Amino acid sequence: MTTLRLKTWPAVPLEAEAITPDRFVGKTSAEIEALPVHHGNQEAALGDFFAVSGDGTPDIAIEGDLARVKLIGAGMTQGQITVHGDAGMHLGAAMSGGRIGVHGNAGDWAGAEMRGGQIYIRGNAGHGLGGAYRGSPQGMNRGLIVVAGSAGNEVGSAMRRGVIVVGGNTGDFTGAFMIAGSILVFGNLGERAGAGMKRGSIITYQTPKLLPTFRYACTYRPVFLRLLLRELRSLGQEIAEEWFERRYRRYCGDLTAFGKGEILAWEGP
Amino acid sequence: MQIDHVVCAFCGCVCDDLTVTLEDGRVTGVKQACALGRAWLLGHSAEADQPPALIDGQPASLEEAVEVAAQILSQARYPLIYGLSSTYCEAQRQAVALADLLGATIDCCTSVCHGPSGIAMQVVGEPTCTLGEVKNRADLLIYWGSNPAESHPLHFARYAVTPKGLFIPRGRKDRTVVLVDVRPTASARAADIFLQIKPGRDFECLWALRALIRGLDLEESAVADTGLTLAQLQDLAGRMKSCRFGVLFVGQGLTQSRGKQMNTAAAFMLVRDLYAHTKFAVIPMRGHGNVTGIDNVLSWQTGYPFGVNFSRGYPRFNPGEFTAVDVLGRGEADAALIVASDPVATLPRVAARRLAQIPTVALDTHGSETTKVARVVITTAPAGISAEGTIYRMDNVPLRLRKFLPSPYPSDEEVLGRIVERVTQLRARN
Amino acid sequence: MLRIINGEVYDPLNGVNGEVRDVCAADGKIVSEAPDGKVIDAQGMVVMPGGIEFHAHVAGGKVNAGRKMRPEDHREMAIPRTPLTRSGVGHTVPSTFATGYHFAQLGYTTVMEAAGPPLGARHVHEELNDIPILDKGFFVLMGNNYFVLKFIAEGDFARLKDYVAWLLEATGGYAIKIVNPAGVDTWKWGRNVNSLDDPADTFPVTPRQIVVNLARVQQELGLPHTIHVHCNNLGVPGNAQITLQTMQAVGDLPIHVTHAQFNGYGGTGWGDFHSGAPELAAYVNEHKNVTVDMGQVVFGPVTTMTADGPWQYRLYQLSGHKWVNCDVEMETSAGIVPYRFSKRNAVNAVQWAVGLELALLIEDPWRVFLTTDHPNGGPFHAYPDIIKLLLDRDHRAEVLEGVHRGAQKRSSLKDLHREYSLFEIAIITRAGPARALGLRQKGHLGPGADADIAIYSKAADPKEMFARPRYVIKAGEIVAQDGRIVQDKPGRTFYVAPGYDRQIESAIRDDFEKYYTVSFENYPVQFDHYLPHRVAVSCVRE
Amino acid sequence: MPDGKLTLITGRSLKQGTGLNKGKDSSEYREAVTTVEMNGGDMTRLGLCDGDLVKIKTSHGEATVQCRRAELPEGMAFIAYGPLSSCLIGAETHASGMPDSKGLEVEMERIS
Repeated sequence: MTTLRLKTWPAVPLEAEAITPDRFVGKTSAEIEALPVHHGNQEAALGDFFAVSGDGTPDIAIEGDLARVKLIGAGMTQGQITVHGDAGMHLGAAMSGGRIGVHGNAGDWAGAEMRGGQIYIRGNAGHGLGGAYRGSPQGMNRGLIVVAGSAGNEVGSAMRRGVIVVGGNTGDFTGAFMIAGSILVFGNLGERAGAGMKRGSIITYQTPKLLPTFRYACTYRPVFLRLLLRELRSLGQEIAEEWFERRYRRYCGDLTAFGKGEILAWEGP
Repeated sequence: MQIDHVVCAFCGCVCDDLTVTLEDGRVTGVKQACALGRAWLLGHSAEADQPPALIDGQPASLEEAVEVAAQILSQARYPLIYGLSSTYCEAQRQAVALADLLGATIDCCTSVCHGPSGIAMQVVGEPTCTLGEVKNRADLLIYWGSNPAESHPLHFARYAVTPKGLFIPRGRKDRTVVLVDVRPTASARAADIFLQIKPGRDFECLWALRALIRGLDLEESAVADTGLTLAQLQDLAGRMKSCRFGVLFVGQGLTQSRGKQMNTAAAFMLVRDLYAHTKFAVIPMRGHGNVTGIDNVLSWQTGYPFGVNFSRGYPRFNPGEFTAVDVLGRGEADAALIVASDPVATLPRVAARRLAQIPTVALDTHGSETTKVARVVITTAPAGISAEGTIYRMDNVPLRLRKFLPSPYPSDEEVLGRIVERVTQLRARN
Repeated sequence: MLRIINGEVYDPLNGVNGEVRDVCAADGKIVSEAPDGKVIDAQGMVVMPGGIEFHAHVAGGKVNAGRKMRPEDHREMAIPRTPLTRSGVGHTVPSTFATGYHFAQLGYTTVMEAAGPPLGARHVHEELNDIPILDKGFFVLMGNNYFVLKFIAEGDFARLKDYVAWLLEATGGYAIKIVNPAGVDTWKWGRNVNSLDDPADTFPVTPRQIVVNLARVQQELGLPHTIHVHCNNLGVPGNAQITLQTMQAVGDLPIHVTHAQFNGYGGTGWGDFHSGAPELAAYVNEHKNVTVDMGQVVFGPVTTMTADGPWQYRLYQLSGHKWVNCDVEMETSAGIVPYRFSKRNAVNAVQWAVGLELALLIEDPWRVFLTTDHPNGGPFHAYPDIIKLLLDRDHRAEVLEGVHRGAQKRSSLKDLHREYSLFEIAIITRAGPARALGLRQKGHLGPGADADIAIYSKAADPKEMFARPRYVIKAGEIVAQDGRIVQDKPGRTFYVAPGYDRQIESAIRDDFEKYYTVSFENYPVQFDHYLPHRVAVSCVRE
Repeated sequence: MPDGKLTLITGRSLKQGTGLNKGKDSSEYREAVTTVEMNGGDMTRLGLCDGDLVKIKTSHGEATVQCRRAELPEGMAFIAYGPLSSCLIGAETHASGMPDSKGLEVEMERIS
């Protein structure tokens, strides 16, 4: 285990994509301290801000208020990062493997355009969770994001594959322009969910407020959802038994796009 | 002395047929201008009624102010350059050069004006046209969340509603004008049809129109919370499909209310869908002066239209991360250069307060809320009156602003150029 | 002063084919001798005139809209600032600084912006002025201009000629550009034309009349470059026919058919889509008045952009990608759609083959030029790859094996064994474009020419050789060395100023004031501000 | 609509625009940016007359302005862009760069 303890709070945003197991593997703590970070417009070393202990195993623990530390685990392909505190923007963005756990909140664009791996956030997440950066045709494409708290706007925007689970509420435009994949929201699903979605599933456990371009199709027990819920439970997610048993109302949309997406609303106990 | 064909730099209309009379170093007469343009032109003179510069509130020379500004900016780790709407492209080019040199974040008034329209364009594109196409062809004009009567007072008369055009021989009589807004603004008087929607429900209305234009049946309940009836939306959809050349003008009613870039994206997609039926265009009603110019300059120099960050030595773009309200609101910027804009008066209070906390340099033609809190203030000559350069109309048509009144103050271009030069020297030394 | 010694010189305009000789420069020009000054020992290197980009979209409103709409494109190629150079972004729609540096790094020293609307001329020049190092110019869109159509409809050739001359002066432009004549005018009502004899909407004139009249105007004004034509039905199966008809329509008058690849297709639909290159090449081979450029497709992402509004709408419908359209009052339109040419797509594979077929089937290298119609067919930085495909038939065969079989079945490419020589590469990338543009001081290394020189190592791999010249010299000074920019300086702008009768102003003023939204007085560009480093290229009637 | 709760729209006005040119300390500009417009019914309901001072509160800040009857839908208030409108707006942009300048929930309270 490599432990990083924030010792100097960055005065301006700190960009630290060097904090990934990929970069740490096989390095001594001194070598890790020498890894480059960007403090505003100046180059600095990781060691200027973090006390590093342990050697370069692909298992990293970070302690401190990291709300201003951006790009933790961005692009990582393997290993594990555990953040004890809040994490800044772009946590795990474009990652393709490995696992990130945050015992706090995460900033905007956590898991944006990720290609695989897992992100667990105990607190809240910001906007653009698992989403696409401006102009990109695709957001998240494989992987799993689980947020225990709430998330902001545009969760899973233009996502193509993968699963996003939000324990609390989501903001507006959850799954907007989704291409495929699944988003489960256990709290309140924000307004305008699924706007422009082509395919994919948004699952809600409250009565959703739908756009005029979603149509009620049927009420049933989706098999894929049972499998998905079971898998999430096996990963440690709390899943109520009745979510397996009861039926879901299926609304298909967005009819201005392909209309092959769906919002599944649990019928209730 | 009389000067014809003067180009007005006040709003995005950039009317270029004004006549200005000069007497004793003052503008004494203005013809063909709107109230805004007139007030703007009459508001400047050739007199030196302010000190050339202020440092910590004390009068200073230009040289001293440039020196302190260069020191402040080159010592900063996350400097912000902001504003740039009311100046010309040659000055804007210097501002971008400075941002590049400093590793700064540069943002312009676009982010709080039609930034969301820019983001929408990046998602879906934008079917648009120049204003002359509106004049010459448009038989259906829809204003959505836009109030030109107060924001662009000559827009109706010069470009859109009343003028006769190549295929619009009878002018106003050949056009239908629809206004969609949350309140009956002054512009409602110019409209044949006024549709009052509920605040924050623009997206639902636009989305319902998209559905109707695609021939989908909607239930009355589906549009219940929009403030409009299904019949009203059906009527509008019918007019859109059956017109010969329609134009949808989108205003800040879309960009600043719930949904923001998704509202404008919905508007752009609606217009795109209409190509299955007829010819249509969407035009964002960009506001202040040369805000369209700074979008263009930033785009050709950096690839991105606003909210550009150079801290890694190359341009990056991410609205919400590198835009002024966010960079200031989160307390990240540690120094600021404000050019031709008054963010302290217009940005949210938290952001404005940050500008007072950090060393701020302000270039403006006159005092403002921002100059009151700035550490360094440099008085500059007003663009289009005492400084000449390029300006872009809201539809990206470039025109040349002229200088017809002498000014005791240097231009923005000159001052920014001197700061660039001084920062370059300071950098070379380190 | 500069002396390049021991280099293998390729200077086709002066008939020099790989001879080892000295090339000297002084005061920005090639001179016969330079006794003092810096010496570059070019032993084992190839010396050519600086490259000339004959047709690319690098500056102006349409290009900038392409930049604005594609942040995802820029993110893939960020270019950091250096103490000498500005930062920027690259890839398919690079920022202006990046455009200048990147062209220079490839040995190019001149670039022509392929299409600018007159109303946006200031914008074109502002961007050209921010493209460092290179000399440049721009082609002015005229094929759907209100006054052009009007004077043709009225049969008033004298006024047409005066108007074209006036417009070139008002815009600081270089040549007459025609894009989908009559079609763009009808696009303003959402329609298009399909044949050379379908009329425009604003005035009932046909594509044929527009092309023929402007070809005559070009001759009578003595403009240095021919009409530069983007034919009707671009991108559409079977369009080789209309391209042939367009060339036939002008008879013996000079014409340049641009990005001929995009206008060189056979078939009646996407199902029987095939190459039409052999027919086009056969015509070009028989007619010395015709030049073409390749418009070569490069597999990978592109940003398509053209004044051909209706075609871009169609491409949006085909691709489903984001789409910008901008109609410009009285003059033209523009459309932009991001696209990706895929090796595995049958149509894309044929398109890729067509460009190469044209280059290989047209016998006279002086009449076919290397372009990708950047950024439509591909980004210009792919030129070294294309040069390799032309130089090395084994490599070409290998690449052909890796693309969709359609390229083999529906084109003649696999049967073409021609290999370009370095001499011919020098023709299609510098000497030919210079001659076609009428830029007498460009594209050669004879005394009096601009001292724009590219020096390449004779590497085993021609792609590496052309991707990274050892030295690039602009106006006698080294600007790039081993792929690094070593000097950043502004280039110049070429324009033409044919004479005209001032009466034309009163002939157009009335309609201008009625239908434009800018004042007549504010329309022409101010040369001192927008063309600060300008060079007039003379117009000589032939 | 519960007492005092309104939806606030901020925007441009001609007076604010022309006043701007007369200087930010001019009485025209001051007046333009320190007046809130409301529907007559709402004013009556809140016991307000033209020219009365009201305190507007949002979750981001508060401002004291004078009120004026205007042609507005019920439940809506309008204030021109300026230093006071800015006090009421938060810096949250929802990852867009644009703050919520229109459609804010505000509470309005009469100042004796």
